[in-house]
Amino acid sequence: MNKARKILNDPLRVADELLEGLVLAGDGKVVKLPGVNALVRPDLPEGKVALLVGGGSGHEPLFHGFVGKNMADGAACGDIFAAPSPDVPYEATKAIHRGNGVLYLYGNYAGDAMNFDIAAEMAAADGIRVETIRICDDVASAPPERASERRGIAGDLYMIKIAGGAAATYPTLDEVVRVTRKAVDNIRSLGVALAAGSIPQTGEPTFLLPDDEIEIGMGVHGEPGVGRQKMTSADALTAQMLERLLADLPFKQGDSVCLLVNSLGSTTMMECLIVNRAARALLAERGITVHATDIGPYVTCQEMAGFSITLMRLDDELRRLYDLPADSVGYRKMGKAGA
Amino acid sequence: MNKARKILNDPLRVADELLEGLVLAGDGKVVKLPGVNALVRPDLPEGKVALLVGGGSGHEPLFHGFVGKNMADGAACGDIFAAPSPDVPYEATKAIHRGNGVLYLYGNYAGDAMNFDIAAEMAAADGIRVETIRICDDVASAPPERASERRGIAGDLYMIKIAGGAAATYPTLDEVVRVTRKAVDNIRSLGVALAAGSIPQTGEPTFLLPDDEIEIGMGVHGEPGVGRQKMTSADALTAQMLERLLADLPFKQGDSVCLLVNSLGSTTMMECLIVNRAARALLAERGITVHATDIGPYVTCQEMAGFSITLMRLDDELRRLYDLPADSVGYRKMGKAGA
Amino acid sequence: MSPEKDAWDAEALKRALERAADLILSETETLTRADQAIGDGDHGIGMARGFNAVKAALPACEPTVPAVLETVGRTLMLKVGGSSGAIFGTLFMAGSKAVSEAPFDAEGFARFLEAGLEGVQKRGNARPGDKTLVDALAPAAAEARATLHQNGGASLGQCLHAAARAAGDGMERTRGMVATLGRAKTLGERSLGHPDPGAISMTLLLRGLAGAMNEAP
Amino acid sequence: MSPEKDAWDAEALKRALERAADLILSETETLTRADQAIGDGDHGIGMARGFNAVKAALPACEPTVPAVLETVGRTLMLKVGGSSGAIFGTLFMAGSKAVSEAPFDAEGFARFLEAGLEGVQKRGNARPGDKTLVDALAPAAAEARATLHQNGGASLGQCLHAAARAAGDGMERTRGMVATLGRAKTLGERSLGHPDPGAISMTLLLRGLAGAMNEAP
Ligand SMILES: Nc1ncnc2c1ncn2[C@@H]1O[C@H](COP(=O)(O)OP(=O)(O)O)[C@@H](O)[C@H]1O
Ligand SMILES: Nc1ncnc2c1ncn2[C@@H]1O[C@H](COP(=O)(O)OP(=O)(O)O)[C@@H](O)[C@H]1O
Ligand SMILES: [Mg+2]
Ligand SMILES: [Mg+2]
Ligand SMILES: [Mg+2]
Ligand SMILES: [Mg+2]
Repeated sequence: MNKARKILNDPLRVADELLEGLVLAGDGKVVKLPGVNALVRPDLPEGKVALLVGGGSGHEPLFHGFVGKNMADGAACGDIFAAPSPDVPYEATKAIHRGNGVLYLYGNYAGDAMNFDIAAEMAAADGIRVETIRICDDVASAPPERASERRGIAGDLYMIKIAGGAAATYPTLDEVVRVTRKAVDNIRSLGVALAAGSIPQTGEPTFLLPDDEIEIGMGVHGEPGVGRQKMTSADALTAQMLERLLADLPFKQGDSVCLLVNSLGSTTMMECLIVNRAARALLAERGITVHATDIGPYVTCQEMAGFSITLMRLDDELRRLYDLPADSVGYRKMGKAGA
Repeated sequence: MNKARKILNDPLRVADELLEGLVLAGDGKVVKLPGVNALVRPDLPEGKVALLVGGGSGHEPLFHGFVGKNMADGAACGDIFAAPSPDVPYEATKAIHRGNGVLYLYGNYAGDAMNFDIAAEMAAADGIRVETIRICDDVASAPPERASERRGIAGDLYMIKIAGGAAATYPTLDEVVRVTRKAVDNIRSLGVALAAGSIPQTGEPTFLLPDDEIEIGMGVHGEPGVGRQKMTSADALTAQMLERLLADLPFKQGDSVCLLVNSLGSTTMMECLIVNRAARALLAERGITVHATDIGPYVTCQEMAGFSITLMRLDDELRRLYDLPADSVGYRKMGKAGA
Repeated sequence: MSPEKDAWDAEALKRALERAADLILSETETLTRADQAIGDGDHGIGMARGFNAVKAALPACEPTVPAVLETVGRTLMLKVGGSSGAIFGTLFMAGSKAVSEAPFDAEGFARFLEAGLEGVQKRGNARPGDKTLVDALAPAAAEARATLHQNGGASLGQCLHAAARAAGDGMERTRGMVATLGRAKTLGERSLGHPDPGAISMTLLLRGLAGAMNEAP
Repeated sequence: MSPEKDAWDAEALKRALERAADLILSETETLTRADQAIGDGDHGIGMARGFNAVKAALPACEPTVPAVLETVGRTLMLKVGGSSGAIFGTLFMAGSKAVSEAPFDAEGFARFLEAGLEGVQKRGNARPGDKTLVDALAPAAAEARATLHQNGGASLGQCLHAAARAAGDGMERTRGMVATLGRAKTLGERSLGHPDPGAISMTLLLRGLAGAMNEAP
């Protein structure tokens, strides 16, 4: 495999520079805190429940690209593929707290959990109430009995959409926590890796996959999944993935869902649309209706080839929150009612 | 270069299948016409000026992903990298015409021009008034004196945003044509290719580029640009590209612009943000203010590595049209006022 | 020169066009390979799609010479796609307007090619030397007219064969040209040595028509 | 065993920690290479960032033993980043709470390691055998306590040296372990043969402290 061709300056300053670019792309809607790689919304009203997200960088637009109206209020950004040190979420917490508590929402990885936990303890010492929910949507990473040990992958987008909507409309942290937990319970994802992305500092592949083999359920950094197999057709692959995904919640006839086909990086929208076609046919067969669809590179791992399918089962409350308009650099959306 | 790993079924049915997937992703907001690969909005009011876009597929979300509210009313979709036959735009024209004329808007490529022209003649024979504007934003493809011979690249997005907004709000085709021509006059793009994408039917690279070389201005299928050179830093590359871009219109101190950093496929948002950082510093130096920023893979060529920078110089009218909300599978946006 | 073969009525013209269609269909693979070499490889697929549709459309077509040519043009235009759909479609549509309802004779054939060439050039702006099918069509049109004048009036058969030969020669000359239009333009110098795919199709079309002249009705 | 070296006051503890910081800083490259082999290569960078910050923070720190240890912990936590920032930060923060304001003696050192280990395991849930720095820290803590009891009371120096040796042995044993936590987990069997980077850092820290005991004040 050739080294990836990357458009970079100093490979060690990637996180700093991308955040600067992101703040500028936000056109005034997000600001960076001095001294730490945290982005926050400057315009939060007093009393708003605050939503803080974050994790390693290199997965753009996740997480820091999802700060904005009806999305996250702040993001704590680590170095490439590395958890932020606790001062980053801690400073972000102080900056977005409006007297009504802060929800920490991030992917369930050990480094993130430790550092956000420390930040939460520091915030608690300052009298700020913090609650934590870890995103664990990847069905390949642990069996259903140990669902809370699962990794967070593309379900991050829907988690932030729901939690962000709740934090924008609900008056108490308890309410926001309640609906965000409900989202955790109703979101499932499964991915497939076709080829590795690269580590920006070195251009080396993030993992090795034999030619012509793919791995279903492989994590976004190459973490082991369900198993390796030969490449197959889009329809067969989608069927195989959906079968496992649907059985997990399980999703049932009559369910209404949001469907996300997420590109891991270099897989094109063309391919994701072909996957969407196959997925919709299978969902229709099972009597599952799709309320709304998102397609694109939202949770990526550099130019990794592959995609994931995420389903979020809706009730009226989740549907209402999903349908809120959203405005962030990485995810934008008109409201359902139009404008 | 290894063969690209693509998620496909029958390589010859790619365009048909992706359109099916796209219609499903539109959640009822777009429909496919029977017998031809054309997408149209089903809900167009009588008297609306209609906007038809289109071209070869394989550049998703361009063009067919940009059908929706305040965007295009229909898209005529060809096979991978091939112009649609004239029946596609012709049928689409009949489907979206509401008694007030149709604007054809597409990239300035020979095959597209011939086929859309034939469709326009067929529509004219049916008494439908059609006007045509070809997108020619790529400054690398011809000198300023022959600007009308230039290719259309990522400026397609802004052209469709402006023309779509105009067609949604202006009462006559003449008005829509006037403002769309103004957009042509005020949009400039320049791209750089770092590595080829692949042809879905074969997995073969779309063009060859020596290791470690890049080509500034190369077209999205490998058409010749300004010249080849060694890879350099993000900042140096951005400066080099912006210099040429700014000199072309020329953009001047005091101008207000929209800025699009478009990924050609596998170049990550992380990299585009780093480019954005560099671009903003240079624009600030020149006294050019950025009204709004778009970053992402909007006009792609499969998993090609590279990016382009597009600037649209605004006046009050273009700013107002750009700021309209938008809702399509490939481009979504809240209105400026919020919701 | 047998006078009954000196012109085709609409039914004979249909049969000749079917014969030309068969020749192109039998060479689909050649066209594919030629377009793979310097284009995007879809020319054979497109022409096959188009001429299969022509064969399906001809039987029901109104039996007048202009109507037959117009049907072929419209069918190709709608079914081939890409550049060559527009170009071959235009050739027949524009050519059909230059012929009368009288049987298709040498004068009609020359006018068809001349008007078709004019239409093609108006549509696509290709000039001779750009390495397109104009490099086969232009000499074919000129040769048909020259043959007609040469002997103080030639037969349709003579003109068809002369035009097909001229097209073939023109097609061979495209090997030495650098593409300046269409998709092959991307290749620049790399297009040297390969014939233009559309010029091959053009040659096959004329060879097919000429071949029909020698056949039993 | 000289009684004046049997315990460190806050200033002596600062000097010893500076000495340990220097040892870690001199081995940055080793840590980087170790983390490149089975992790993501950032461990050396993170530790260097952290211990440079520790050296900068110590001089101004309030001169009590718990305050010094707490300052080191807070500094590492905020500056290192990734998993090891949280872990080393927790080691010192938790350890600082187990010691009194009295000079830092063998009993204090043993308590520091025991409480630090407890904090680290609470924070990261690593058990011995998971191939983390716990595999160096746990035997070090056990050995410090055992040395203290063995002779009916040992000196701080004896305990420091014994703990450093135990950490080094534990670190060497991580070569034979398959990582089950953290980033190296990704590699599975491929992590075999390589020592755990955090266990190397842990060993260097204790060796640095032990080395300080032999130096002139
Ligand atoms: N402007 C033009 N004028 C005349 N012929 C053209 C023109 N552009 C392309 N052609 C012809 O079309 C042929 C290619 O046809 P085809 O492969 O079907 O189209 P595409 O380039 O869209 O894939 C070329 O070999 C050339 O002969
Ligand atoms: N849960 C844990 N408990 C204890 N130590 C851990 C844990 N996770 C990781 N470590 C230690 O951290 C080291 C890696 O540190 P570092 O490279 O800075 O972190 P990251 O894995 O985030 O890149 C490992 O070698 C290991 O010793
Ligand atoms: Mg790391
Ligand atoms: Mg083509
Ligand atoms: Mg072709
Ligand atoms: Mg590491």
